[in-house]
Parts: sequence; C-alpha cells; structure tokens
Amino acid sequence: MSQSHPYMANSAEGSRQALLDGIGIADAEELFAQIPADHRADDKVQPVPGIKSEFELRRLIEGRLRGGVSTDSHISFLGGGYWKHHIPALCDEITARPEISTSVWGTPSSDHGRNQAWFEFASELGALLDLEFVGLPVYSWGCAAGHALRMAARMTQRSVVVLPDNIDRERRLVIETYAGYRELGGSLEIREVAMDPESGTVSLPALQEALGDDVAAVYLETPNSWGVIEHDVARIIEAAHAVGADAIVGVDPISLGGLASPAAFGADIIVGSIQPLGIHLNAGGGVGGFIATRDEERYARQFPTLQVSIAPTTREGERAFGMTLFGQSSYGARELGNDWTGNSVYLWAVRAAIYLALLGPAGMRELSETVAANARRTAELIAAVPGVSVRYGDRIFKEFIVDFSGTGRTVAEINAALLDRGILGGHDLTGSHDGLDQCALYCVTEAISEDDVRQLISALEEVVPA
Amino acid sequence: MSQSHPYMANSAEGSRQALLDGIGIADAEELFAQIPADHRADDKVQPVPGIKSEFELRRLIEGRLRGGVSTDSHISFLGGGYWKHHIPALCDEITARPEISTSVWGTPSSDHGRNQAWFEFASELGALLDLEFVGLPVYSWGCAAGHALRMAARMTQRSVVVLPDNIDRERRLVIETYAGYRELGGSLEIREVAMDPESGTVSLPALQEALGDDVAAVYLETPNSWGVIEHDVARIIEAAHAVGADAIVGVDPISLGGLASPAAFGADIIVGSIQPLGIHLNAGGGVGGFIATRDEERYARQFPTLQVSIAPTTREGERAFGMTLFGQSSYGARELGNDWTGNSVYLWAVRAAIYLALLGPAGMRELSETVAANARRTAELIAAVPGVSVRYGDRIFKEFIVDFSGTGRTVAEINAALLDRGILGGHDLTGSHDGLDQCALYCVTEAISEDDVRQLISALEEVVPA
Amino acid sequence: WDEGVIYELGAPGRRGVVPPQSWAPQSGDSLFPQSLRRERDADLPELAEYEVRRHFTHLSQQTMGMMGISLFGTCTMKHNPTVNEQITARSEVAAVHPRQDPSTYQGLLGIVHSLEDELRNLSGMDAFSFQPGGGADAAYLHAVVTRAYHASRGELAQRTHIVTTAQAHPCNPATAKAAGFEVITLPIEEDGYPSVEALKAAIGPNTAALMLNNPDDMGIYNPHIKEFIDAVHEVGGLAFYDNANFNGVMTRLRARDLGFDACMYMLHKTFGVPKGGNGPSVGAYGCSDELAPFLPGPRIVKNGDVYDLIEPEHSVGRVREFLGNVQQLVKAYSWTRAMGTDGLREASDLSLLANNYMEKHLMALKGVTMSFPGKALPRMEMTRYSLEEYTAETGLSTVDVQNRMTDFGIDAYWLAHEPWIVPEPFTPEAGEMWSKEDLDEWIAVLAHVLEEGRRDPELVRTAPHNQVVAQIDGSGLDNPDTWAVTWAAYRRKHGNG
Amino acid sequence: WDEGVIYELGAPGRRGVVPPQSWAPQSGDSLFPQSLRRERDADLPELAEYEVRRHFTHLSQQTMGMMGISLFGTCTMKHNPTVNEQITARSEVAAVHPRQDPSTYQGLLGIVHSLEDELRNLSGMDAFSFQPGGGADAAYLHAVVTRAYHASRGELAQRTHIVTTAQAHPCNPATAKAAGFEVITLPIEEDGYPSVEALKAAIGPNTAALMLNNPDDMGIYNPHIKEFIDAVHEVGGLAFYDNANFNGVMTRLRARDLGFDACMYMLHKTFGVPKGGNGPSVGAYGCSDELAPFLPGPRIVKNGDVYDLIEPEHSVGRVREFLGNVQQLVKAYSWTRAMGTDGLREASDLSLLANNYMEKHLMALKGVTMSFPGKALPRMEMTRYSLEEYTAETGLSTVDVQNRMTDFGIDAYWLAHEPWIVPEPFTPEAGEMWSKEDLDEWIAVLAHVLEEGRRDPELVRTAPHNQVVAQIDGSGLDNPDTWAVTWAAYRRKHGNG
Repeated sequence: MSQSHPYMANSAEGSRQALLDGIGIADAEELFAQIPADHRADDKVQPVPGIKSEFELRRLIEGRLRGGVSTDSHISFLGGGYWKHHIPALCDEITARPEISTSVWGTPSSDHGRNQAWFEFASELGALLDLEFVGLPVYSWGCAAGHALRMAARMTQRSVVVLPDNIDRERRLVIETYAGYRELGGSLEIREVAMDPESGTVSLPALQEALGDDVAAVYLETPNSWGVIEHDVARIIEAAHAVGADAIVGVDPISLGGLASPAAFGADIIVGSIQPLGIHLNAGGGVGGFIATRDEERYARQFPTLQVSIAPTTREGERAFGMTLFGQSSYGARELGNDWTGNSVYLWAVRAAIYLALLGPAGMRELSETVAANARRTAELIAAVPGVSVRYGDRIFKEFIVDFSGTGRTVAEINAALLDRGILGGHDLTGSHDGLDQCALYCVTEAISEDDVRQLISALEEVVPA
Repeated sequence: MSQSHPYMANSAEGSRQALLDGIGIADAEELFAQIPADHRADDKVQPVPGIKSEFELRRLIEGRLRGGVSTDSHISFLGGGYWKHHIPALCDEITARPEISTSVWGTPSSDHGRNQAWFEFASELGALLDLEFVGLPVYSWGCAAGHALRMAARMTQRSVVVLPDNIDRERRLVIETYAGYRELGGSLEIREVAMDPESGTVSLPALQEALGDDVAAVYLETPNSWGVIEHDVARIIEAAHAVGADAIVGVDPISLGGLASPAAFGADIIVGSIQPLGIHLNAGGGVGGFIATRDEERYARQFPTLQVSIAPTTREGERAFGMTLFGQSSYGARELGNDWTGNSVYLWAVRAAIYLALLGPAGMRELSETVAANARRTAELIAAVPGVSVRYGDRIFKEFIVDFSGTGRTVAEINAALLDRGILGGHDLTGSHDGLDQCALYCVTEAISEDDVRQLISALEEVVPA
Repeated sequence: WDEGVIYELGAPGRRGVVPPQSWAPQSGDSLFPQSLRRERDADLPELAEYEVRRHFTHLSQQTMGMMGISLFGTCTMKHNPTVNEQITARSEVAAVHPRQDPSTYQGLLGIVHSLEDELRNLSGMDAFSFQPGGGADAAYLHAVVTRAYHASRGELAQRTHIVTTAQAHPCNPATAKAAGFEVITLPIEEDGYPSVEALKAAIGPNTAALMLNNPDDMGIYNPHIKEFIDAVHEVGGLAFYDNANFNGVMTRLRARDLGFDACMYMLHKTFGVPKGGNGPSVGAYGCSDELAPFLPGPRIVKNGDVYDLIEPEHSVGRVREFLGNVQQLVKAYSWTRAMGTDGLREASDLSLLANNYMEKHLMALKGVTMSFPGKALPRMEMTRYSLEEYTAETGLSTVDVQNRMTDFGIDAYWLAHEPWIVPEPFTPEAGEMWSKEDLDEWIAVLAHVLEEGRRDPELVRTAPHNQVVAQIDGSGLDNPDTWAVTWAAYRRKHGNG
Repeated sequence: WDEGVIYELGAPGRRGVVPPQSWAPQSGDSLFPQSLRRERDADLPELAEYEVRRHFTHLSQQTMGMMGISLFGTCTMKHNPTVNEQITARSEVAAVHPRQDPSTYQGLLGIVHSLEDELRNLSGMDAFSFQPGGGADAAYLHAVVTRAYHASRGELAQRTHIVTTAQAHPCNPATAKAAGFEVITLPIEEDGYPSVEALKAAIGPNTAALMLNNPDDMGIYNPHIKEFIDAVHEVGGLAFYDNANFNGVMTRLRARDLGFDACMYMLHKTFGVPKGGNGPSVGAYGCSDELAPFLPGPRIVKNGDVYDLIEPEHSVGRVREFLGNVQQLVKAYSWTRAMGTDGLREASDLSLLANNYMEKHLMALKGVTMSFPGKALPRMEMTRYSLEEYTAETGLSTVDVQNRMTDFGIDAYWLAHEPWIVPEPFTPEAGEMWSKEDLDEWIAVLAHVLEEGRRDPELVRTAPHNQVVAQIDGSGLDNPDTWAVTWAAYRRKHGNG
C-alpha cells in the first residue's frame, strides 16, 4: 500500500477505492477516455519525485534561500517606486488567517466580512485621495496608469496621451504596452514632455506645446520618478482641462499624509501604488495599483476593475456589500467590457485597509512628515560628502538624485563597495535619462535611522576618493 | 494634547475625559484615595520613556537579538530532555490565532472550541500512552514527576520514593524541591538507585535493595537520561508493585511511536515532556509536563491538575466539555486540594493536539523509527572517530553518551571548536555522575540530516588529535 | 457579531500604530510648501490597536473562505500549505527589493528558475514568463506577444483578428480586444466544442492567433484540437492554450506536444498557491523558442552557476513591473516539489475520480441535468450541470439554491462564465484535496436543499438564513444615485447609515 | 459548524504531516527489541493536512477568546501586541536550546536581564527569578524560599506556619501547604480586610511567612499593610506580596518600600503577555538582597559586558527546569518598553477611571449591590459586586446571568475565587485597554439581561442560546462512571457517541 499524500485526502487507499467503487470502475485511467491516444504525452514528462515530508521540503527551499541579502539584513536606500516602509505586525496576522488568505468567491452573505474589508480599503484610500470612487486594485501602478489612460481615451474619444519623459523605466514600459500598436484598434499615441532640468519638474512651456485638441489625457506624477514634488500641479491640471483632456496623477499614498491630494487641484483620475501601505516588497511581488476618481458616472462607467458597494439586504436596516457595475467588466461583457479584469491583488487591499486603519489621520500625517524630514536631512548629509552632490534636495519627499559623477567612481563601483559594508546603495540611474549618468536615486523612509545614515556617510567617505 | 497610546483606547483625550465626566471628578488621582500617603512611592520609580512606535520597539528588541546562535542557525546535537524536532507549520498557524492565543476563561459554551482542543490533546496523548486519564499539562516534566511522586505518597500513605541516580540535574532538582524538607509536613524521602554501568540501565539488584514497605513509588525513565532504553521495564514495575509501591515512568512521547507504552507493562502513572510534540525550544520556555494514569478513581482523585471531560448539554444529543474533579484542585479547595494548580502551559496542549493529529498513527511510528535509525547510525559514525567512543550505542533511542576522555581534549574545548564550525556539540556530562567526565550527551532526531552528521564527523576529525 | 463599518468604530485621538518620529532636526512646517499641504488630516478611522485587530478578526470570522466545503469550479480549490506561507515570510523573500543586484538574491532567483524548469517539463514549452499577475494577464501577454511577433514580420497591419470560443474564459476575448485585436468567437456545437469547419471559416490571412482552453470548464475535451492548431498555423496564426483546467490532465498532456505555440498555467489555482480572495496570483506564460525572444524582461537566465537577469532580444517590454509575484512563485515551486510528477498524476486521477463520483450522485437527483448530455464519455475534472428542470418545477434559480447551501456550511458553488450556454448552471469541481466525506456531504446538502425548495420554495428563495447578513438587495448597485463604493459616498448619498 | 471530535473525522491511511525518512541504512525491525515494540500503532486520528487545519480553525472560531468584550476580573485583560509574537517567533528566541553556552545567546539573556532591571525599578526589590511558570508557581517559590531561609537559620522545624487571608488567591494557601507548611487564614473584617489584631493573634515563633495581596480583588486596599509587615517581621517571619493586582498601583507603590521581603508579578496578566488559554505564563518573583542567595538557578548576571548564568550561593535548586518561559519574558520586556513608566502610570489611572465609571453605572442597576458597601473610598482596578438581591427576586444566579451575557458577544465575567465571601458575585475588571464604548456596551448588556430575567427567567436560566453549544449538564463530571477526559474513555463508558 503506497503512502497517501498529505495534500490529497482521497489518496488514502480506502478513500480512492471508495470513489472507484462508487463510480463502478477499476482504474482511474478509464476516465481519461476523452483524450485521443496520440494526444497523450505521458512518457515525455521527466519524473520528479515528490517530497511528502514537510521537514524535507522546508529544508530544501530554505536551504536555497539561506544567506540571501535583503532590506532586512542590509541597510537599504533602494526605492524607485518600491519602498521599504514599516509593516505593522497586524497586517501580517490578519492576512495570514486562512479565512482571508485562501478565500475565493462566495456570496455577498457567505463572504461578507472579506467584502467589507475591501469596501473599507476603498473608503480609506478614497479618504486619503479625497475621492469617492475607488476600484479594487489592479496588478501594479504601471497597470493602473495604463488603464487610466485608456479610460481617458474612451471618454474623450481621443488617442494622444501626454507623459513626462522621466517616468521610471519599469512603469513606462508597462504604459507603452497598454498604449498598444498603431496598426491595431484602440491604440494610444504617447507624446513626451521634457522635464525642466532646473527644477526637476515638468516643463510647463513644453507641456503647453504638447497640448492640443487631440489629447485625451495628461499624466503626471508627484512626487515624480526623481523624487521631486511637482509644485505646479494645479497649473498642469488646468492646462490639461483647457484642451478638454483629463488630468491623471500618479501619487505615493504615503506622501498624502502631509501633501494635499491632487484631487484638490482638479485631478480627474488618481493612480498609484498600494505597496507602501503595509505590503512587503517580495522582490517586486508586493505591488498593487489603484485607480480612483470622483463619484461621477462619466468616470465610474469606464472602470475596468471590480468594486464593492454598500447595499441593503432583504432584512430591514441591514447592510451588505455587492459588486457594482459588474456588467461593464470583462467578466460581465467579455470583449465588450472595459479592458479586462481577473485575479488581481485583492489580498493587498486587505493589508492596505488594516494599514490605513492603524495609522489613522494623525499617523499618516506624522509618517509623511517623518519620511520627508529624514529624507531631507539625509540628502543634506550626503551632499556634504566631497565630490558628491544632490539634486532638487529642497523639493523632495522621500527620494532624491545623488550625483556621483564628480567622484571619478561609477555608481556601480560605489554600490559594490557599499554592499561589502552591509548597505544597499541607491538605484543606478545611469542611462535612464539625459544628464543622469553616474547618478543614483536614494530613498529614505521612516525605517532609516540616524545611525543607518551615519553608516552610509562613513562608507561613502571611505569609498569616494577624497 | 498628548498623543494617545495604541495599547490603551481610553488614553485618547476625549475618551479619558468622558470617563472623568462620567464619574464626576476632575483628576484620576482622586481615585487613589485608599492608599495612605506614606505608602506612595511615586518618586522612587526611575522614569523610563515609553516607545509608542511599533517600528522603533521592534528595532530595539530585534537589534538586541540579532546575531544570536540557535538550533536553526547551527547544526545542533544538544538534547538532554529538550529536543529539536520538526515543528509542523500548522502548529504555529493555529496557536497564533488570537481566539486561542489570547483566550482566558469563558464558559463551556463560549470557549467550546478551545476546550475541545484540550480534550483532544488528552485523548491523543492518552492513545499514545495507552491510558485513559490524562491531566491538562503542568509546567514541565520535572513538575509532572514531582506531582506524580506526591500523588503516590498520598495514595500509599508512605513517604519514600525511589529514583535512579542518573536523572538529569535540572529535572532532579525540581523533584527535590517537590520532595520538600523533612522538618515540614508531607515531605518525601528520596532513595537513590545506582545505574548499572555495563548496561546503562537501572541496576535491578540495587533496586531490590532499595525497595521496602516504606516505598510509595519507584520512578524510572525510558529512554533514560543517558539515552538508553530500559529493557527491563516490566521487571522493575513488578518489583515496585511487589512492595505495594506505585510505578511511575517518565517517557519521551516520540519514542512511543515505536516502543510500547510502559502502561503495557503495568506502569501506574506515566509522566513526561510534551515539548517534542510541536513546541519550539524557546531557550527552555517550550516545556510542558504531563501526568497520565488509568481511568481509575484511586488515581483520578489525586490529580492536582485540571482536566476537561466530555459531558452532555441541555440540548438533546449535544456534547460539551467541562471541568471534571474541579473541586479537588486548589481553585476548588485552597490548601485542602491536591498540591496546586494555576496558569500553566495549556497553549502547548493545543500545539500537541495539532501535532499528534497531523502525525497520526503511521507518522508517529515512522518518526520514531527515523529518529532511532538516525541516532544509531550517527553513534556508529562518531564511534569511528579515533579516540572517541560511544556508550550503550545499541540500546539508545535518540540520545547517547559520547566519551571524549581518550582524546586528550575536554568536552568544553571540543564544543568551542565545534561552535566555530557552526555546530552545537553535545551536552557536557562532566561532573554529572561518576565516570562521565569528558563525556557528552549527543542528541540526533529526524531533523539531523546525513550531511549534518558528515559535517560533525569532519569537524571532530579536525578537532580531535589523531 | 454585528460588526460596524470601521468608520463607525473608535473615537477621536485613538492610535493604532504610531510611526517613528524623525531623527532629523527639521520641523514639519518647512517640509511641504504651504500651497501643497493638506488642509486637514485625511478622514481615516481612529482606533486603538486592539480595536483594529478585533474588527478585522471579526471580519475574517464573517468570511467562510474555503474553511467550509468549497467545490468552486474553474478555480480548483487546493490545499495551500502553511509551510509555504512561513517560508515566504522570511526576509530572504519578503524583504528583497526588486532593484537589488541579482548577485544578492541568487537563492530566490534560482528557485524561480527551477520552477521554470518544472513547468517546461510539464508543458514541453521552451521558456516561461511569470510576470503576468494572473490568468487574464497571461492571456493579455499572449495578445501582446502576438502583436510583437506579427509586427516583427511586418504582418501586424494585416493580422488584426484573434479567434476564440464561446467556452473560453472571458479574459481571452477581453484581453485580445484590449491589445487591439478584433475578436471572433466560435460557437459551441452539439458535441460541446466548436467544429473544425467553423474554425476554418473564421480564419485566414487576418488571423493573428487562436486562444482557447481544453478541456473546457464543462469537462469536455476537444479531440480535434490538433486539427485546430494545424489550421491556424497554416494561415500563419499562433495557437495559445489557456491551460486553466490543467488539473485534469497534469502529466498526461503537454501543450507544446499538441502543437501550441504558447500556454498558460494559473499558479494560484493549479499549483497550490492561495488565492487571497482574488490574488496576488500568477499566470505563468510558456512559449516556444520562436516566441521566447518576445517575452517581457527581466528574464532569469543561468550562466554557469550564476543566475542573471536579462532583457530578451525582441522583448515586448513589460505587462507589469519586474519579475511578477515572486513570493507566489516560491510557493508554487514548493508545492510542485512536494507533489512531484507522481503526485501531479495522482492528483489528476483523483480529480477525475471525484468529479465522476459526484456526477453519478448528482445525476441521480431529480431536477439536475448535465450540459451536453449526448456526450457519453466521462467528463474531466469538472462537469457543468443545469437546474433548468428544477427551475421550471419550482421557480427557484440556481442562485437561490446556492444561497441556501451556504446555510449548511457549503461555500458558494461556481455557476458559469458569461455567456451562460447552459441555463441555470452550476459547476462544482471536486479536485484532489477534498475528501470523499466532503463530497458526500456536499451532495447531501444539495439534495436536501432541492427537496426543501419543493416543500417550501420561499425558504430557499429568501436564503441565506444562517449567514451574518441576509440576501443582498442588489437593485441599486448599478445606479449612480445609490451605489457607494466608499464610506464618504455612502454618507453623502444615504445619510449617516 | 457542528464540529466533530477529531477522532470522528478523517479516514484510514490519511496523512497530515509525513516525517522524513531516515538516511541511515538500518531497518525498522532491528531498532527496538521485540519485547518492547508497540504491538500496533497508537490509536491516533488519521486526517489529511487540510482536514486538520479546517478542524482546528473551526475550533478556534468556536472560541470567543477575548475577541468579544472580556472584562475578566483578576486577570487584567490586556492588549497582546502581535509584534511581540513576531519577534519571539524568530529563531534567536524560538530555536535557542537551553543548554547552549550563554555566550551564544547574549542578546536574549540581555533582554531578560533588562526586564529584571525594569521590575526592580517598579518593585524596589533587589533580585528577580523568572523561573516560576505562573503566579501560583511564584507563590510556591516563595514558600520554597521561605523554607530554605528558615532552614539556613536553623529555625525551620519551629517555623511551620504560613499566614494568609481569606481574600488571598487560593494559590497562596495551596502552595504553602504543598511546600509543607500549615496554613492559617485570616478572616476578612467589615472594612474588607483582616484586622491587625487578628494577624497578631495568629503569628508567633512558629510563623514562617505572611502571604497576601493588596489591593485584593474586591478593589480594597488594606491601609494597615505596613503594620502587618512590621508585626510579621517582629516575630521573625517573611512577608510576601502577591502583586497580582498590580495594575491599579503601577508606579505608585513599590513592594519593597512597603517593607515586603518578596513579591510577585504575573507577566501574563499585568505585563501584556497573552494568556494562551492558561499559559505559558510567568510569575516573576522578586526579593530582597537577604533572600536573593536562595533564588533558584540559573540566574543571569552581568559581568562587564557579558551575561552569564550562575547558581546562587544557597539556591533552593529549581521550581522548574531552566530559565522559565523565556519567550514570554521577551514579550513582557517589549511591552514594558512600549509602555514606559509614564504609560504604566497612565494605565493605572485608566484602570481606576474605567472601574469607577463602571461602578457608577452598575450601582444604578436594580438588583446589583457592591461588596462591603460601607467602604466609602473609590475602589481600585476592580470592584466585586453581588447579585444576591437579584437572585432573591428572580431565582436566577450569577452563573445564569453570565451565561446569558455571552449570547451578546460579551465574554464570561469572573465570579470570585473560593471562598465566596460575597454571595452571587461578579467581578468585572475594565483595565486600561477596553474603550469606553466597550464598557458602555458591557453595562448595557448586563442591564438588558437583568431585565430579561425579570420578564422571562426561563430564557436566562436556559442560556446560552446563541453559542455553539447549549448549557453544559455538569451533573456527571465528578462521577467516575461518566466522566471521560479522553475519547477512549468516552467510547468505553458511553459507546460510540
């Protein structure tokens, strides 16, 4: 009798036999009769033995992982849209509960609690954004931006989208994918706007030049991909609106504890990453994007996402949570729906809901201030290292460009030397944009201590020739 | 307005004020009126600032822990009653759920599920022991042994207890504490029995000599503190019974997957550690003891512990779990109860219940065999290192004595050298018993791989002079 | 619990988690320009830490999750081992920054690479991308790769159509459309699959690709699949295999050997990764050597003993940022290793056994019929049923029955994707995890509910009765005056609740 | 869920966790002598892994824990921060072997040492032992230390009595007795505490020690406590302070400054460590320099920068093995650091505020009276109430009311320890964690239940009605023919259930 497998209840001999007997067959092989013999590939699969022992399995996988460097083992100044913030323990505890973590799709009654958590995610994020219509999350910030641009194109029936030319490469490539190919239907044309090298923000004259009545949307980010807070959000949005385009703004939600939401300046769609809201980096697997607008039908009807709405039940005074506008999703309308949706990152929505509830209004304000203050101070200290300079250091939120070109060392060399000293240096911007060779993007959050910075500075002073 | 504390809801200014207003006072200080002024010590307490930030708190504590050596970071051959076994992930998951981990004491209805888990613990452990009356756990194996000896003394109205002279020192000291002082009432007199140095088991002639009609109980352990399986359990128990004494046996429950329970040979009370049943070592904080007997009133009435029994409810056919024999506990009878009970280690009972349910009958058998086979083989390989010998290697379960006295190196020196090589060597037995200087107790479980042993052997070959 | 929305809990000034204070000397006021500062703090709830914990613990307790018996068809409910959650909670996974140098997390990259090896073994494909965040995203990637492939040959302007079937998951036509293609949907014929003739009529020089699954989620296998592929290849199109229903054919069919150019596995479905309500998940996209140069970057390659990240030569760029949901890849790898190929084979066996066991019992229930009853051969890992006759008899719909079943601790079943080819559908999928006793109980509950509905239709129509909340009144969900996806909108439209 | 006992679940041959196979060549048969082998496998349940997970998840869901509103008196319900669970799950705590050389886990030892520093600061004591596994064990340790202390002075044979009070926790007399002492229990006088006269009458040359708490769990503080201590010292006895109710006096009273020789804190109660149902917990035992040499080993000492383990000179040996529940010590340290002395002070304030707020409202309820109503001063962190009048009016007991309250999501309240000085007692303790809204709800539920009982006594008497199971019938619990603490006993006595 072969040993049964812990993952398969009916692999126990008696259970398997009971199924065979129940059907009245002798061998499960009979059930594969639909597959023609020449379709079978049984022999081609190389046998790999299963590991039934949890202990052996764990030793195998953890053995391979052992010794890996991470933002826990090292002091990390990496950022660029993926940020090391403190993760409250409760975010881990709640989302580890199998009722949540292994759930699928029940009825509004049987999965009431989880649906409520999704609603609370949208409510809290909406409060931070000052917007009342928030979709359940999409895969990433880049995907959110891509969908939002396509929403604008559908609404305006125009096809040009205006983008700053400094958007982080990973996100930019996603947007390009979503923009599509001009040979095919529904594609978007991307028109770039140069950054003003003086201010590190979008060049307003260049923007004006790019605008016209073919423009569906202007997309900007604040803080932008160089870490700089756009100081003229209102004017940029105004300019977009002046030509009948929608204004789409990408934000870091952590910044909105202290900064006003772009909605206050008229932004039509706000997108961004939920990763900083209690989600582990996971080597890039911790991302999620959001799309939010005013609660206006014009916008709501364009969402590709699912969203849950409060609704009454058949019992007086009781509330439940159900899908709104399901019919315009790809589940409801196949190719006639808005883009598409599917399995996304809804577990992260639960994390973000917990995160924002824990931080609360004062916590988000204080966090935002702590991050900005730490980043500013770190920028000052780095700028004091001989040969090293910092750009736009007075306009930053948590990231900033450090220019090592005056040191005679490449960023790659410097980062290798920092790694030896237990530090993950900033993201190398060499080649990403004119004028950024041997520059790096440094990120500083509340999770960076004064001592961490002191170690960085000492290391830089060692590494950079005097 | 001072910032409220996350652990105290009413530290929010408004909430605190509402309480003050509700009582009709201006200052909480008024409520301390019962305490005479000269009792107050307010000024003597040195102020220590609170750390409200979870992140800062975590950094502080984890910073202190960082770099600590453990049986995870190193290959460990430490044992001696505290064993590194594989902990199934589910033991962690379930006991981390706050419904279980933070629970206190509800009614049989409101805490039904947890009480059922306790019942299942007793049921499963009882099945392994072949006994039907199992108390909820006490603090440790030593405490279980101490209580069991006192149970026997109360039952027999005798005061001498017979113990082998090789019981591990930590456990032995606990038993001595429980035995008490002859100046006071209810104390026990400990009579020692020598071990047979040839077999590593209790010397039967010496036992016979120690027995008499003043003996309340004989206590033995199998596998014993030298790792040796007692081969004459039946005869020892018989001898105890012959003088009207109870036979108490301490066991490692892991061994009972393959070995018969001493109950099969007539043991009256079985005690032991539940630590190996899914509980982390926790630097010694992972222990728990059990006491089990036949379901006979003579024994049941002597238990100092609490235990839950299945019982009907007022609803036809329904079962609940309630305390049995509560009245004989110290909660029920103060100084007239059996010894005492109180907060113990019931969370570990839940872990053990999960562990035994996961392993099941076949798992416990296989585990026991794997452990024994690994240990035997490791003993052989160690014995092949020049100058090193192993004692009783053919009668062991998972621990064995390694004799380094022929190497010219002390165990302390060897262990220091092993530590440098990432290995925690066996427990130094020097001074613990005649003839054990420069001997160490090595422990090998299923968690020790062939490669681990290979590393140990290479290290020993380096460390021990050829 | 009668658990309020979080905005109804707590009190002003309460704190759940307090962020660290800055160590920098700068004061708050000078940090942000006055014109850009928030005027007042965001309207977030204010709760002490235990209040947040209790609230979300209650919400989880008000979620059946899959802790009842969930035979949710097309989603292949699997055991999601806790050990994998523990492994991926380690900092060597959870705290790795995607911009770290590859040399610093070789172990993690190696695991992902090994997973690719396993999937190559199972599919016969030459390369995989794990970037897609779900099955739909993998379908999108296929459309995107298809675009790049034809563009590279100068044929894109001509190849503007993607062919799929009425039984394909909605994501296939939807993503094809989103990528800019026109969609042609083949109807299902009486055998339960489209005809070769219909396909041939639909394809031609404008065909970019075929996208379909097989077996479909009625449990029907299209035995002419090779003819389909050949026909599409003949006109210059690509053939994509949506292997969402791989569970029934693991180790028995390989997508590449059937002739497909690309395929997709749902790692959150077939490979033991928890679904988390609705992701994070992974649509593993596999393809032939011919398509591999078009895959998105970064791709993990092994040079000697070193894992490195590269951009494929003709890369389509990205469908999302970085490597995808890496932590889920570790779980999938761990699950795959725990199962082994023998385990996968056994899982397929057991899935089919369980499904056919259920079919035997369900077909014995009055009012239950099977989709495409003419199809005599045993179904694969699931079967689609219909309550059409029962609805005619009692007026109760499949949704009514589903609602009532939850009252007995049975998670909601799956109905069917759009379009509902089968009226009043329900599609249980037993899979390899659930025990025979679970299946028996599921069947017994369905039988009980059907009988109940005959005796007392109102009882079933107004179900659920034992859940936290009663049946939702969804009449206002699509009405802009009543929908409310945030608390702020709810208060504005409905008052203070 | 109607969740069976685990023996009723699963099926033969199922496996939850499979242990690794041995790598050794030895066969199973030769491992154990035939005469000692098990004849057949132990009668354990056989379940697949998900079945075990689902079962225990259901059991946890059938446990209110403290996820409702639990004002469980004398147990001081606290917030148990999750962060502390995460920290202690790290291998630097969880996987440390107690026999490792102290040099290998200095960080952990240092934390325990720092905790001792904090407790010294709060108590004024000179040394602490954390070996006791709970409050009762700490009381036992005191009896054991007392034994050794008097023995070292050659007085033990004479000093055979320990004095305690009727309001002391049962563990005090019980552990004194278990250590061999005779117990004298002082009665409670009309002020709510024993009289100095009664004490003086009870002590003399045979007095070994006094063991009591103050304030007691009626919330009454004995203002003559210094006289008590002086009197005991005068006759040569030791005074032990059971500081179980420390929550009301944190930072305001120090045991040593009052004159006590030793004291005890419950770290699982007052210091934020979760109770786990009933431990693992810690009774931190503090004492003066005079008693410190008698403490159990191993003790952590700091030599320069190095933490080491030593045996005290006149050590009593052990009350249990090793350092105690070390992981709980880390949690207590973390909690103490999070609170700071200001936080502790505030917690005392809030505990008294909450208790007196409740008292004001509870005393307004008809049928509720207070223990020792003559005591005019405000009570400390809890107050003991009586339902005596209500029982006289309705025939309903405090247990009936408690049962009914659970139907409204209120965790069972605490009644009183033996002996019940106050008839039909109940003792809520509000503590610093619970919000004012929670207290208001608790009060409202009690008021509601009392009214309900007047209208419909049967409804309350037969409660609970909304719990998983109905009221237990405990009539057979002490009967050897019916009790069954294991499944095997149950089947033997009651058939197969």
